[in-house]
Amino acid sequence: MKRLTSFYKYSHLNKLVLNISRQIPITKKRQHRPLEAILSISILAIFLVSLINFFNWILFHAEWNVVTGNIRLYAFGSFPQLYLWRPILWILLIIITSLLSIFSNRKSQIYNSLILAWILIVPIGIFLLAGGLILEPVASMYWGGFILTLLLTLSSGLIAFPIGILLALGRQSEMPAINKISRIYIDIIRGLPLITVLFFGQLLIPLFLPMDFEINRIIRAVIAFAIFTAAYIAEDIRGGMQSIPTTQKEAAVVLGLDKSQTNILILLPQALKTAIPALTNQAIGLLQNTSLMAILGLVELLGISRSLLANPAFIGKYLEVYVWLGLIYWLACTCIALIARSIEQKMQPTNLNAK
Amino acid sequence: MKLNKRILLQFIVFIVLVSIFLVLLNNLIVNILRTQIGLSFKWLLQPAGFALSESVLPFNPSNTYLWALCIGWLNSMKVVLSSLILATFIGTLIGMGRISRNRLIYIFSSSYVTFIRQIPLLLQLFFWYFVAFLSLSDIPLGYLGGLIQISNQGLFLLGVKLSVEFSALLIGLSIYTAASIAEIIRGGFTSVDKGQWEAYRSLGLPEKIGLARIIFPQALPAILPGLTSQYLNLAKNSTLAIAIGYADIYAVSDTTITQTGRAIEGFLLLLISFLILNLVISRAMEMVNKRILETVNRS
Amino acid sequence: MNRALLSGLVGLSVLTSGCAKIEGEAGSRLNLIKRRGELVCGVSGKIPGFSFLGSDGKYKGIDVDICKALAAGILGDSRKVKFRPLTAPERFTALQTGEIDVLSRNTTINLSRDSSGGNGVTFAPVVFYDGQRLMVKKSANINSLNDLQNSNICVGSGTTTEQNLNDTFQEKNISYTPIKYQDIDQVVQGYLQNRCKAMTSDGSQLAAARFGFSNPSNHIILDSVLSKEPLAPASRGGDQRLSDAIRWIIYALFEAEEQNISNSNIQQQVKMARSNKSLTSLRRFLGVDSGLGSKLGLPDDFVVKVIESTGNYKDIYEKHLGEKSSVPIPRGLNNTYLNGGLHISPPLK
Amino acid sequence: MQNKMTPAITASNIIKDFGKGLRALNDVSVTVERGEVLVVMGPSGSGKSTLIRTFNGLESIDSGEIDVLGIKLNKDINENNIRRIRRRVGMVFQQFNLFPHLSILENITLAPIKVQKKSIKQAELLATRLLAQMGIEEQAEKYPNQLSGGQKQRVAIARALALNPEIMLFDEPTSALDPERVKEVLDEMRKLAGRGMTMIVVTHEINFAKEVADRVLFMDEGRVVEISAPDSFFNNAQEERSRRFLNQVM
Repeated sequence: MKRLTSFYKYSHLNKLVLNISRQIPITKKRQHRPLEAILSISILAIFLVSLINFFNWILFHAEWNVVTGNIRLYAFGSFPQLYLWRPILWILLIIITSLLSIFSNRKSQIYNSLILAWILIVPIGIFLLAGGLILEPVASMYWGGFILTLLLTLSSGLIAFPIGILLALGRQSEMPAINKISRIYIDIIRGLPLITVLFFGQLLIPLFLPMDFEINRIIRAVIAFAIFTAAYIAEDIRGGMQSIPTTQKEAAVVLGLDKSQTNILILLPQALKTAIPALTNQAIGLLQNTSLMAILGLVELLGISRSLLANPAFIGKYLEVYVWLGLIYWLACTCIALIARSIEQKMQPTNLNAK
Repeated sequence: MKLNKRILLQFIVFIVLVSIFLVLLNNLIVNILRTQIGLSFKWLLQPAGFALSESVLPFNPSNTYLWALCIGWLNSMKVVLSSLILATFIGTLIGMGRISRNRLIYIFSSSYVTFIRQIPLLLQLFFWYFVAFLSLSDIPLGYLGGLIQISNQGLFLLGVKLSVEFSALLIGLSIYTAASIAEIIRGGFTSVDKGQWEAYRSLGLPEKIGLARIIFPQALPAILPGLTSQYLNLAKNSTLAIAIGYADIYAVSDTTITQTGRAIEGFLLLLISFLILNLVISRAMEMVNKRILETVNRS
Repeated sequence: MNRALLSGLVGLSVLTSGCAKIEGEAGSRLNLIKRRGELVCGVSGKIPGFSFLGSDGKYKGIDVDICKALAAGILGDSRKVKFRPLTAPERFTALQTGEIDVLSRNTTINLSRDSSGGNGVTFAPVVFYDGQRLMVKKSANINSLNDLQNSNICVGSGTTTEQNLNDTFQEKNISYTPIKYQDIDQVVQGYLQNRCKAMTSDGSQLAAARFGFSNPSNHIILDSVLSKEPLAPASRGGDQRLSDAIRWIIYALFEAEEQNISNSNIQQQVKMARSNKSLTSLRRFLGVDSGLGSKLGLPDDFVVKVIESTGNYKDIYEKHLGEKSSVPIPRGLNNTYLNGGLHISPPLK
Repeated sequence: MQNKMTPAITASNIIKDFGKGLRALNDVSVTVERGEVLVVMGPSGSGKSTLIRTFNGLESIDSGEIDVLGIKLNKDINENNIRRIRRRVGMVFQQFNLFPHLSILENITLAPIKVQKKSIKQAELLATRLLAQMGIEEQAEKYPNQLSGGQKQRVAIARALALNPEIMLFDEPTSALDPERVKEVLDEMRKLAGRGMTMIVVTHEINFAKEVADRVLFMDEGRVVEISAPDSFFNNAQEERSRRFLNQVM
């Protein structure tokens, strides 16, 4: 973790310096105008004062027992103590896979199996959490906190991605029925607030299923997130496909590739590469959006925190909790951004041969 | 032969979708029959029996559910429109900061964007409401000679009283959306050819005029589509109002559904009202778009 | 859509729903619970004393213990129960869709909820008599509802609480602004942060919340009761076997208190009943003489299992709401009829 | 091979409209013999690119008929026929159109593996041989944007040749190249012509046309203005418009 953050800081600084130095030649000679100086000083002053106040509060006024005393709940919810090694193992696997995604060489054997690893992470996680076969079963009601946030994010992302690709292809298709269906789906879902889709998932999906057909609420949440995210992924990929010159398609068909081969071998890989920044935003958005389940009664990271705040021992400790949650979400989102950036850099053709 | 295959494929997709739809519909009908409630919209005209914390037009509990939903919709409109203006303002400032040559401003606006975008909006709203606003005292703090007053009862702007819920939602939504708008503004500006910047600078035009007359008009076409989609996002995100007690359309629908048990009907109405909200925003933006492009082209 | 198609569809639906009904009667949920070996219980998870999440990750409270008693009675083991936290809006849907077996979430019985034309659930006996009240700050100098003219009142949205508040204040012609939150924890926060002059909820919840405040004596709960709130567990309507089992397990909790049988003396009582054939009613109650349990589809010694694991009603009450608990609430109406309360068990014979 | 006497391509009276009264091809008829190198010239917008793109179905036609290696194309789009033609006709584009996400080797082996179902080993052997012929075998593992324009175009030629086509279409293959890179591409095309490949080349390279072409086809405004041997075309053009064009470019 430590290495990760220092790496991030480093690359961020690099970018910053690059950006500033890039702007220097244009300026020739910088003129300092009084207004700008006042603005700078006041921004600096406000910044420093709030920073000092904030640290003052963190160090001397905040009561962190609401955080330190409940780390297990934030991390794993009510997961039974006896089996805690299972979610811990899963998180370790995720961390290892993330580190490999960032640091492994593109030409190495490991890198090529990373996609498979990311796909497998979800079923492995479900197996570790739910149990079965050789592991003692643990009901999904005991899943909570950060592992539930992770599970919601990863599994809905994994489901949404192929659906998004199919929808993007459908949206580009020349077949009118398929084209229309994809378009209607994308337009309707993108027009709706996420909370209504989640509401649908939690309260209305049961009405559309046969009586007594039990479907786990976490699965319903995953379905709702996947339905929602797929529409956005589809548009991002379609955007990527539109940015590919038509000549690529011509070159492919001239070589005798048929439509599906052209799509899968030529257009999609390029579209996905161009869409990486947009898809990264979707992934970050998905992780953040899982917090909405707190409104609908799931005890993921934000939900479990609100349950804790209802405990008489912790009433009124919300600032501590919110700062702590903000930190976790920030770290998690930054990790996603990091992984995506390193993948994108490795996909740059100029870097492809680089050691 | 190829053509037939395609028609067959479409036909199969169509049939599969229709049968899934019919199965779901059948389950729905079975479930509705079982609860013996049936589908009906008559309840819309019954008295709501709940009060609303704020309303644009007069409302009391003896008014109908329909009117309550309308008020919820208007409340949504109110917060969306005002956040939209504030977010655009902040977003433009931050976006300009992102291309500023002043290092301090650049660093400040960059960290604003990265920081705000990495934290869930819902968490930010909780922060603004429970921490920032409700921690204030009853005695208003005055700024700008009393033109702006702020207390735990809300904001007073030039004599207009805004409730705490509204203020927190307004500020939370605006600050969150501004980060995305800033990126769009920055993208728009950097999409203008570097030569254009060098050109007005070499002509000796002052920075302000150069930006306003040369760069901005060229950046606009790249900015407007992104801006529209951010406005739509803002409208959608405004439904998080329910988390901090603002009576928007989603919150009112939620209460209505709980009280009447009319989940399907309530949900349908919610969808329709959202379609209308979306339509209003995108139509308005289309008009603005046209108007702006016209003026820009003229000047 | 084509009218013929639609009518065909409805016909199909009626057909399938008929099948579903027959199926439902044959297999009571009770059998499903036994087969599954686990009871799924819906709770709030956010109300101290009733059901809330402890730092050890376990739910605690009187609602939780009722579920444990049910598990002990039905499955012979109070640990065979899973808790599912539910928000107010989703509780009945969760019950109807079979996601939970029992709802034990401080839910008020009323006609529309109980009737088949309403929410269509079946309520068990009342486990807690509550009444909606208001809490205000001492410093605000408020003594009656009339002092709340033109003030903000924090309330949970979409609940009967909200409706009662409105009904009462309209009757008394007091104008007010409701500040509505989704969950009780937010209502408390809003009140503590002075967003509202008063907060309203069930009296027990107010008392529980007040006890967690840093300075409880600075808040007073007004005497006026806005409504009666008899809280009871619920199960899905139309399943008599399950609702019977639930009802009589809860009655057994009351009955045990009436007979002074608690978890501390239950073994002794069993021994006594076994050795003394003349104690017919005790022998019947404790299942020494067979008969009662099997009528409910439960083991004959279900009462013993229940009392062993959770104690009688008084034991449960004292543990979570008693004087020494973290949320002390005087028993008041929630005493047995022998002590001037409302809890009474019909004879278990 | 079976009918050596029939021409490679016969286009008869083809018409192509771009809508809005724009006629890209106006009653064009032309025959290309097997083993022949036909150079197509004309001012920009004269329809020469459109013409060769109709030969492999990249552009549809509105009337007339094209016969490519015995397979017929007309105004009714027949995907099956188009596919059959494309398997036997290679094409090289002005902008190279290499696939940027695939390495040079993968660019070349893609179609042999996916379309002709050759084994990976076989396809790679073939690709290496083709690259070696063009003197760029050491570039095999690189990616297109690491290559110079001339190298890219040679890869594009190799990619088309990997399918062992009977006809090669070149659509202004040297127009996007730096002047010093043009020769390396033209040299490859000369070699190809020397081996008896049927080639149709849209180009402005007059020297190439003089040296390699069997016939030159001159187009203007969607019509075939004249079609003649390079000697007579460049030294003694029949038509006024051809002469005017030659005056401008020579």
